[in-house]
Amino acid sequence: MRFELTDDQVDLRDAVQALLEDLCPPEAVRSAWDGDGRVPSAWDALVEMGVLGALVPESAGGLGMTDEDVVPLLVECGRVGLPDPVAPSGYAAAAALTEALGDPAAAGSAAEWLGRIASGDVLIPVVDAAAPVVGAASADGFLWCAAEDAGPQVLVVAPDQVDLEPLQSVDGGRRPARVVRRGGEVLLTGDVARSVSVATADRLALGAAAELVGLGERMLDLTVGYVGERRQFGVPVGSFQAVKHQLADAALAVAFAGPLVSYAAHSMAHGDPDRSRHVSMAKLRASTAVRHAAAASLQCHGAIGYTVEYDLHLYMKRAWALSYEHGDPDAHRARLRDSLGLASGRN
Amino acid sequence: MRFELTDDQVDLRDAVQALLEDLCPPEAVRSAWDGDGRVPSAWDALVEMGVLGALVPESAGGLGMTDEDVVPLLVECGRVGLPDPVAPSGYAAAAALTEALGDPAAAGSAAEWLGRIASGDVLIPVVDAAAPVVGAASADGFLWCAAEDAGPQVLVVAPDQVDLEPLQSVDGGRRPARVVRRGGEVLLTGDVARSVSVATADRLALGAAAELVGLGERMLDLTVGYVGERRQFGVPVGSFQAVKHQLADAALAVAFAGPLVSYAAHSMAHGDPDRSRHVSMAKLRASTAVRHAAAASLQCHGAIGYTVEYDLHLYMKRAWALSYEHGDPDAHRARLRDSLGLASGRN
Amino acid sequence: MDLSWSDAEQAFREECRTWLEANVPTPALPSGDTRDGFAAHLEWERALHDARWAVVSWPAQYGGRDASLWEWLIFEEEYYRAGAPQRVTQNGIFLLAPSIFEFGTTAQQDHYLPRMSAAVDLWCQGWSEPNAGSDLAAVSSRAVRDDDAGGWRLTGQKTWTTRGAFCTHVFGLFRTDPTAERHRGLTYFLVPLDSEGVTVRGFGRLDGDEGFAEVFLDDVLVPDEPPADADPQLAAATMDRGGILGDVHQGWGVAMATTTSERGLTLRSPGRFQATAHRLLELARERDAEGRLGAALADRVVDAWVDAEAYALFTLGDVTGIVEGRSPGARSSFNKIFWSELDVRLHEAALDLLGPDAELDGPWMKGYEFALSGPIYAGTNEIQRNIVAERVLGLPRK
Amino acid sequence: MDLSWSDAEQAFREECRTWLEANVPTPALPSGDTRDGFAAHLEWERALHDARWAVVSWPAQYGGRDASLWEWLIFEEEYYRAGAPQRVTQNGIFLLAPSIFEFGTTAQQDHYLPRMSAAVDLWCQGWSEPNAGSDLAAVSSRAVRDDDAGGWRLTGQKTWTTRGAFCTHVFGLFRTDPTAERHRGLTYFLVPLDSEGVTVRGFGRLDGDEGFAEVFLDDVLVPDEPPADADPQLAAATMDRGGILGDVHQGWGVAMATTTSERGLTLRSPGRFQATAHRLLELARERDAEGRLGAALADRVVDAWVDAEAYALFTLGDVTGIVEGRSPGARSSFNKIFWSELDVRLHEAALDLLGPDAELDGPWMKGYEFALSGPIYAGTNEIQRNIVAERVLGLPRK
Repeated sequence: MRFELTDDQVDLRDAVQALLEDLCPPEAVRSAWDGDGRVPSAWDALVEMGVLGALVPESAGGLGMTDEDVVPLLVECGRVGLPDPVAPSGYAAAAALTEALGDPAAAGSAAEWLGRIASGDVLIPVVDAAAPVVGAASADGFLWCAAEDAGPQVLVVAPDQVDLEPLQSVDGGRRPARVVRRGGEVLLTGDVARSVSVATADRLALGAAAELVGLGERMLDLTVGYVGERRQFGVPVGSFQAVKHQLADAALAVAFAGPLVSYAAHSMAHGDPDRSRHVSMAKLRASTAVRHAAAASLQCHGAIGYTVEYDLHLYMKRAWALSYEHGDPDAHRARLRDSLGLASGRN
Repeated sequence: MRFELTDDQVDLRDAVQALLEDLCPPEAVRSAWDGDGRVPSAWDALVEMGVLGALVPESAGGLGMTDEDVVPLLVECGRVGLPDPVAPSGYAAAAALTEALGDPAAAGSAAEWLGRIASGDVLIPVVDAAAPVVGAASADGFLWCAAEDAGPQVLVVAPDQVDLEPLQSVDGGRRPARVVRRGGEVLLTGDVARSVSVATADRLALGAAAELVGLGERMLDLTVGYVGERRQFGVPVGSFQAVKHQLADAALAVAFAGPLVSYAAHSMAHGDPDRSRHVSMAKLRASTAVRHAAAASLQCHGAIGYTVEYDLHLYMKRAWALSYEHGDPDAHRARLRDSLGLASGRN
Repeated sequence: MDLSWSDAEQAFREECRTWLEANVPTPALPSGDTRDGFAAHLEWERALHDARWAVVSWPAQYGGRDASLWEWLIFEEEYYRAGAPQRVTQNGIFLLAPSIFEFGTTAQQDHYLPRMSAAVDLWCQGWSEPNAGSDLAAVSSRAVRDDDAGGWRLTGQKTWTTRGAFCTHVFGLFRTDPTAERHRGLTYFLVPLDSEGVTVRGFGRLDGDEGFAEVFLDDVLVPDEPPADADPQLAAATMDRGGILGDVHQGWGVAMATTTSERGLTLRSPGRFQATAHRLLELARERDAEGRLGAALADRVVDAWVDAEAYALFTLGDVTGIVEGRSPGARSSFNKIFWSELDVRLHEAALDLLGPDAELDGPWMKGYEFALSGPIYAGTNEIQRNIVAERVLGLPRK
Repeated sequence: MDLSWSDAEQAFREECRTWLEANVPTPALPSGDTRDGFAAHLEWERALHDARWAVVSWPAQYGGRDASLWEWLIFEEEYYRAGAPQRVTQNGIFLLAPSIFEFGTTAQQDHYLPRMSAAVDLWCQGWSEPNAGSDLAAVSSRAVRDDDAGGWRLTGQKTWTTRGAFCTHVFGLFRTDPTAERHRGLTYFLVPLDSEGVTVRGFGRLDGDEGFAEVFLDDVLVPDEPPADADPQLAAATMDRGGILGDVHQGWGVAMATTTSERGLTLRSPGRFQATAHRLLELARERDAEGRLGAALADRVVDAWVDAEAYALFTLGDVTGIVEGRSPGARSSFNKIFWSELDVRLHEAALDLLGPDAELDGPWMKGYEFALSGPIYAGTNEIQRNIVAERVLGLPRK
């Protein structure tokens, strides 16, 4: 029994953390708001380092790692508020295509796409076509999980096979759109398509949960720094018990969300039969904990947190958006109710 | 527009408050735990003052008052933790029998019972026979709202027409029992019985809400007094911001429950078509606010609040019990969902 | 208890509703905290003034209707129910005017109040400074006596000034006695923003609007009050260049008059939250009709709706007391805490109903962002909880 | 990450489960905080000891199995899963023993630890005094040197002593240097309750059990440690009359050793809360089967269940760190806050499921009452939040 990253995993995570702190400071996130929602230097460096291909099998040009290795890196992406689609493309889509390698008819396309992902192309997974799809405008393709009348399908869809309706997110670094599919190449059908669809939805949720934990820690760091410096009534604001206890509670919530995220990554990597349950636990708690951290951070900052010239809002708005994306707390609670045998609790 | 008691109502409430402070101190509540759950001196004084007959029409020997007059008195019963069944008998049952005066067949019995209530006999209303009935063992009779196959009925049931299974409440001053009815005199049937049953359930809930508000204020008073005296780390415990804010929040919750109780009393008195909704609002908020006040009071007291030698537990346990009785928060939320047109929200 | 409105009050409501139905602009104006939106809102403010709805509770001579506090509540209820625009003049009307009514000379009242209600003078508040937020008494902007020029010279920096970039005047506290401690030695100044030495820099708010400003003052001359026997035109011209409200060094008391004013911000009109609760309920009913309303979420809608009603009732009690001469005093901190946190809950419930669409930049997200400022401004809720604990409950300060 | 148990750990779990299944008393024992119940629990404690389950992580020579911290976790999980009785010896095992292991002489360890694990000596804690609760350093009970008698004379009053009326020994802090400030000048004493001058008065707890006691000490003699070369029997007889743990005036450090001990109360075994969560889930499923489970309430059950799992996982991380030599330090305050408030939420959800029957004096209400003491004892959660803020987050003390 050992519930902790390996030394190798820690080294990789620390390297990614250092890289992102260097290449994705708040100014870079601000530029992404003004630009196309991307931070090219950070993205290129992550590609270079193999992060986008971390989950891609070595046979397809990747590092052949597992969820356990990759999820901690997504926490770091969250910590700096990187807007680029590392989790959807390099994690959720890459894992789905790796499954598809096992199907002789799909293996060719899958291998080609895995190689492209590893070298920085973007494949955005779509599991719920009714929900806004983030990063759609700059996608090189979509991994589409569709529930057709004929049964479940997983397709690869090219940008010219969809219609996009751009939407405005509260987070200017996100570029959501409604996407309507007009074509695509069918990769998988039947039971495999069904299980890949579920796993893809799970990885999208878990990726968001991991980013949320990083965002929560970042907001708390910012806030602890600010209230330690800011003086009112002749003392640091952070010496007031009301401020201390708000931040202690928020830190506690985030601290207990982290292990659920690690555990879900372990379950996904090992094909635990309860993995979907563990993902829902992680996404539920990451969402509620980080919303809590956002609220406490804003309140403890006072008016300065309420300005766009200060950095807090960059992370807070990302956190809000991710808390709703890929299953909001109510949706994951509902899935947990079913999973725990409280399915008929509908009165 | 005037949302405030009249001078007469204030005078009556103040007189009842003074009487109860005198005759129902914590020692009297303790004696009730050791005895039969009654405080005879306070009960007799309330009968003497006309409180038990406050709602009884003057023609039947009472004061002919309304819900608006009586509900503030129930707040005072709550404040001292009086265990006696003032609300069920002198409020809910008395109001039901007053309705029954309008039915020629029932008027005789109703008038007789109203007179008995005013002079201190106890008539316990039962609207949900599955729930524990408090005070059943010392009742002179039951006002029974039954949903028979033949339709709704309101009956008067004598003690020898029921079987009692005594239960143990966490509050030793309450004497709940499961009650099974074996007979009784039918007073009302049909639509009148249905509307009297609803109104009786509403008044039981509103009476409990009123007592809860008094209990909440009492617990906060106790706690404010204690933390102002108790010193730790060289200062009064009540000077710590964490204690201040817990008590401020609890006081806020109770302060906003009070007006809902007053409003529901007004609605009941004036036959407002939305009166059941207003009662549910009052009971929901009184229950949640006073549970909150109980938790804050216990926590701010520290270990002393955890002993039976200190008085807090007398009021806290009553508050817990009343928060569940006559519709717990979930039950009243469900009724409000229906009332607000969210009836199908069952997923 | 009497929960009915008098015939006169009913008539007032009817008049008010009729006028609003005919005049509230559709589609809704752009945010008044943007430059374009502010201009559109000024037109609305002037229309309100022309129809004498701008300041219903003020005396007629200043543009009001001498309305009772009950009528003011009715007006507010109708205003929010009609979905009428935000009041970009509110910082003058709610924060400054109560102090002018209580501490202004007759000449000041006659000069400033009509211009305020007509939206000619547009006031922003200059409370906060970079190092004085919750701790308002820590202001360091100073005013130095200039006998030669016959006035005071103001130097310093004010910040978080809502709509400061669009307003014409600022009011705020300046330190006139640098040797006095904290609350003492402060004076309440009125300053036109076109005075020589004033620089205003607008900056962005959380919700994306350019709603805040910093106001820099560099040796800005504010003249003494003209003598009582001065030529009226000359006196007006002098007051146009600013002045002092209340006595020199007594600014703290003047400022505090606002915070306890029944027409101040602490008594947020319940109509605002009931209107939001109503919109929330409509949204929940839509979801319900689509078969997508979970019972747990429905319960949160119920809770928020009940709290909006509770706030309305609590306010009725407050107003009854005020009308009968009983001031709510420190209990007004209950109101501030409750409405500001209720507003957050109402919007959170709505966002939860929107689910995956919650992040989109629609009215609920905008409203949520604005609601989040409620627990911070007008005295943070931490300060308000201290006030409740110490002044309502009587807990020891130290 | 490796979430599997080794073969040895699996075998340990099997052995443990088999023994518990065969030996856990049914029906459940009456509360160990009542006089009769305590006696029944003592029998159980002695059965545990005889089978070497009383203190699995202790060295074999003191009655343990030299079990690893992982095995301890397994034992606790099985213990709670089996619904085995509360441990009435826990205040000795969890609060005193860590300090004896760290500060006791070999003679003291050899004398006290076997008697503790065998439930011969029954220890209660003497931390709190009437004026020293959260502020433990404010203790005023004193110990005065008596050179003639060769020891110290203790006088004072201890309170909130759990099961004090049924125990045989008390441990606690006494002021040996009245001139030293607060934390300084305190000494950690071990005192038999049958010593001359000790009076114990039991009193009632919230949940109706006679679970608390006040311990009055009037000039109670506690002898010095016997010299190293003393006759073993004489030395044992002396230690039977009490002693000092650690150095004179250094009691604060000795006491604090408990609070950071990984086997202390801060590391509440997750099995306890997972077992409660499991019972809660069973109750919810019963309601569900009856068609009486609302979705909102089901969601509260889900939330509480998830939190019990989160606590278990957080603890696995802690234990990994401890096993590898990384102390959780102040982060252990996270554990205390979380488990104590989780325990309340678990019981609240269960009471809500019971609805009108919640007030009845059943196991859930009893459990709720007990859970409410969690945020108060072992350092109130207010104190723990200060620790998190100051020592984990690094916020300024003043």
